[in-house]
Amino acid sequence: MFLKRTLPLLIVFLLGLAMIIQFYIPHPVSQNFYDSMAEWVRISGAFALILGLSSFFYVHTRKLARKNKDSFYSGVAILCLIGMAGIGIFGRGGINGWLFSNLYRSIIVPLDATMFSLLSFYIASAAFKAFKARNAMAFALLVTAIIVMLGRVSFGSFLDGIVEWILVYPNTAAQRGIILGIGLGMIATSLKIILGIERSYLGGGD
Amino acid sequence: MQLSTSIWVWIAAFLTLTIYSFLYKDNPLYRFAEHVFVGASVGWSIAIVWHMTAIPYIGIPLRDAFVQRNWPGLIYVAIPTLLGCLYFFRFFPKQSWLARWPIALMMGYYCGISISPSIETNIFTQVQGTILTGFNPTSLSSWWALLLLIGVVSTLFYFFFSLKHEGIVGKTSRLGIWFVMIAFGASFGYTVMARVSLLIGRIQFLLHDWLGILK
Amino acid sequence: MKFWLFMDKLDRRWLFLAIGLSVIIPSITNMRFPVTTTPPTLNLWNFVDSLKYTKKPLIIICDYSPSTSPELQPMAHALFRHALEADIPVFLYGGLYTEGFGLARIAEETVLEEIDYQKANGDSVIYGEDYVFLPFVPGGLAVIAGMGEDFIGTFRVDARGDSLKNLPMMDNVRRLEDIGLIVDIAGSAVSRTWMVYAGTRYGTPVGVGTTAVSAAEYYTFLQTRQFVGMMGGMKGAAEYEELNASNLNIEVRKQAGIAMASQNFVHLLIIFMVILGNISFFVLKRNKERRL
Amino acid sequence: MIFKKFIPAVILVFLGSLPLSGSAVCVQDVPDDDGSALIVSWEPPGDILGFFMYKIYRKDSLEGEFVQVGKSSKMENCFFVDKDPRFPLNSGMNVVYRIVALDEEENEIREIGVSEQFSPSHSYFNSTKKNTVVAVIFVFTALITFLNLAKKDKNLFIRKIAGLDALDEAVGRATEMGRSVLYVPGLSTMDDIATVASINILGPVAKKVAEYETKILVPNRDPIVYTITHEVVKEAYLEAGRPDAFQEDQVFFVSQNQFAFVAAVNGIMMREKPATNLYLGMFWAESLLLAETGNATGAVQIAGTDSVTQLPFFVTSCDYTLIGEELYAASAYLSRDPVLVGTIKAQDVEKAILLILLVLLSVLAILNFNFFRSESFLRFIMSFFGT
Repeated sequence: MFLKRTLPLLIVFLLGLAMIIQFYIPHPVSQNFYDSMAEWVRISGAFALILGLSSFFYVHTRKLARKNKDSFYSGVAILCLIGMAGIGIFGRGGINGWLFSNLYRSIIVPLDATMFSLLSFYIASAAFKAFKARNAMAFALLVTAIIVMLGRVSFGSFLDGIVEWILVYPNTAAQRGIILGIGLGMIATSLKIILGIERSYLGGGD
Repeated sequence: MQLSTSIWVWIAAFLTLTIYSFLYKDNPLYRFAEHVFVGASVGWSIAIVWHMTAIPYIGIPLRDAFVQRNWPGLIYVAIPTLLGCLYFFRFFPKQSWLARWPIALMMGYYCGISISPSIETNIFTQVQGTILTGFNPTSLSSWWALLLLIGVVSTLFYFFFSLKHEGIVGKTSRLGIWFVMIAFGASFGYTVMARVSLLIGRIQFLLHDWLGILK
Repeated sequence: MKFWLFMDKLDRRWLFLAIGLSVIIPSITNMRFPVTTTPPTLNLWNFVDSLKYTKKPLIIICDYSPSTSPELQPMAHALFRHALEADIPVFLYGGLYTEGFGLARIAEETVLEEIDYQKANGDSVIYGEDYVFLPFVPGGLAVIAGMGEDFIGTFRVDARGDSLKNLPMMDNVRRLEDIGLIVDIAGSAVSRTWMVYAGTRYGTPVGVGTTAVSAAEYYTFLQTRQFVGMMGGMKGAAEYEELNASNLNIEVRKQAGIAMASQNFVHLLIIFMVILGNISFFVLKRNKERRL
Repeated sequence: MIFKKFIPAVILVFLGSLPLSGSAVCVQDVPDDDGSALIVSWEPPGDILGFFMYKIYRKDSLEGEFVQVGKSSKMENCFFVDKDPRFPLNSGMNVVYRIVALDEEENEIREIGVSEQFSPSHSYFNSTKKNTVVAVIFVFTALITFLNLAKKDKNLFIRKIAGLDALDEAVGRATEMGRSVLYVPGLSTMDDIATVASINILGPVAKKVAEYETKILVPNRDPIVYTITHEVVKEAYLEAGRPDAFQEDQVFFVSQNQFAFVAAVNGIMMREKPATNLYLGMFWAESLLLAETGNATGAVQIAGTDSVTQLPFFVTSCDYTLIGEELYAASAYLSRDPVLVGTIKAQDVEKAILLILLVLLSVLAILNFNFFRSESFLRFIMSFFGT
């Protein structure tokens, strides 16, 4: 019981408290503590990737075994993973090798950029579907969005003053209000975890 | 017009088009690209973690400490390594609770370091920027600063959870939602340009680098 | 009525098609819209142009990553071209992060090819005399501090590996004070770092080129003159190109100008669709009420 | 940062200390640091012409040699902050500085002086963070006080949060349609507290799903988050009395690449057509990619994030959105656990105090500005939040 539940909670409590206090102490010992903890978290975190991998292989090998139309795609995913990792680890030049960097540049980079660019289509469809003046507030949202958008086009410069005003005053005001709330919420959640009030991250059981 | 002769450009162009085909509907080509993307990106992170974390932070220090018989140094690296290995107990249902230790290390660390900076950036800086430092009724900017203060105060009212949103509280928090809506409209509007730029970038790749239509 | 029903139920794929076309067509047809210049861009252009009298060099910093390059790359091109045409010594620099180096190189190649290694006055562009390409040096903030105290010592060599000391352009450059203007082109907050360290600390004027999203935050710094000028987003780049074209009489393909045409089309399309959508929303609503 | 901290310190020390020193070169410790920085200041030589800058030399031990640690490029700049990782300083070292004036060609013209021996010292408390300490202690006490109050008073009120009320209905809908529920716990790692908040919501949601005998899909971007969500969902099925219904591949790791993750989740939405999509946690640009694809499949969508830049997109394309702090209040709202509800009350009290401070200080500042016009009073007000 102690090892299963109390010890983890104790680690969280003590380390959490230590990290809070550390922030105020510029002494080299405290700085070293901070650096070592950062390194420890980094090192132990690296192992979690192996768990992620086991999940990946679990999902995709099961699909492969089912031998239906999903199998082909799962096979592709597994092959790509092994190929990319293999070339990066065992290939000549490692991650700076010719093949690895070309694969990165012509597979991952374009896929990344293209997925990202889908946003320009979705931002249009979201605006079209959602910007309906159902009530006064929705109307306010719609009108501000249109004004700001018009201010962005070549001949919309006459709107620059008002666009800037919207961004600097009402926009900042609302964002500040939200950020203040978030700050309080974040601090409370962190404290709840340090104090062991919120412990769902440990999973249940004893 | 000059088609690209590089195989890499062709691969990139093919993958770009398959992703765009998703806009029409889900199809085998998109599915293929999606699985390539997932597989290759995980493979990429493995190689990166291997070269950037496993070797320099675990492998080399452990080896050096062992060779130099630097036992404290060895223990210093061994503790997080062993803690990390505890994650593997997830595979054994009976001992899976051991994986809670590295999780506890991480939770304690992250929750602890987040508190003080978030008081500074989320609270102090925001409040500091909002308090009026003076008020001159003849100056327009003073009135705008007052508007800013009203906006922040009323938005905060929206986040009172333990008060009924009726009467004065209700009215103030409704005013807050007005500010929030205007802010959301503005953010939405001014993001469009950045997003369209991304699309322009891809189109330029297709038309220039691949097809060679554009100069 | 049918039309409004169609609008209300419009399949989003039609919209996708329209967006795609409004980006592709302007790019292929080299379409251009009239561009009105705004004060931040004009101030920047004038400041750069004034350097031709002092002959103090300009530093163009490409501090961005490929993901924001569609918006920011044209700025680097326009600035570099302006400096070369107006006979202002210019440094191309990839900034404090590794990613910018490659993008700065693209700017160098594109512009030199476009002007065919010739300045407006007929002289040919000479490396080391007209411009110098600076290498990437690690160190972050320390690099700015280094440039502030000892410019040549910080870089030692140029991007080609030649010693900086031997380049004629370096004769009058010892530290940041000797630089006429730094223009940092970035999609992140790096520009502020340059403003604080290079601008406030060493007194070198700093200008900025940034994405449309970040531009909003920088107006305050323009008011306080901490930035001498700004190109905001693709629109800012297009304005700069336009200023180049009208004041220096150079006719080249206006990258941002064309991209701006796409931007205009998409923005107007979205606004138009939103308005149509709302009309159909109200028409249908009234129709429903009438039937009840 | 260095700049912000040092320059005021430099100016203070510089102004306050010059007359005190016997030597022409004066060394001062930078306060509130770990002893890795010193400030050197000197009096400019009044009598010679043609000097343009200074070189700063340092000797780290009595028998050591002077090494150049820096240069000050203006003749007016008669101070230098020595903090350079190439020439590290530690508390306990005994250092001596030597300043030399240079001409335009950087030739050494004349020595300005040599400092007395000095040893940098480190502090045990960063006094510039006093306000933060007070705030942390206050938040801590408020939380604990209200926890204890909450234990006594079981019926603390919480206002309606529409997005959370809709959760039940949304899960019910999935059950009716015989389709699954998709839960995206954000794309960030555990260092974002939003992820932690999301995991706190996942427990009750997964339990409800298990009770309704529906399937929940949880794709993860971060492997550590994956290990935790896996445990949480498994546990929820156990609590609901249906441990056999939990399948290992319901909670899975996708990829650490942001857009690869999105590509896969979009694929899942199109193929499995979940009836309910929940996006709770930290999101970046992908927010709209996910929400619009979900929209196209006709799912009911509830989002919640503290990412201010992404909120507009969720608000426009989801049925319900938890805005900022509502996400953090969710676990208390769903569980109605009096202890957790007590913490919400504590947050409200903190908020009230912030509001009072904001308004009160503004009023005071206005009064001061218009009636008293005292600079020091204004500074006093600003010092409340002085960072």
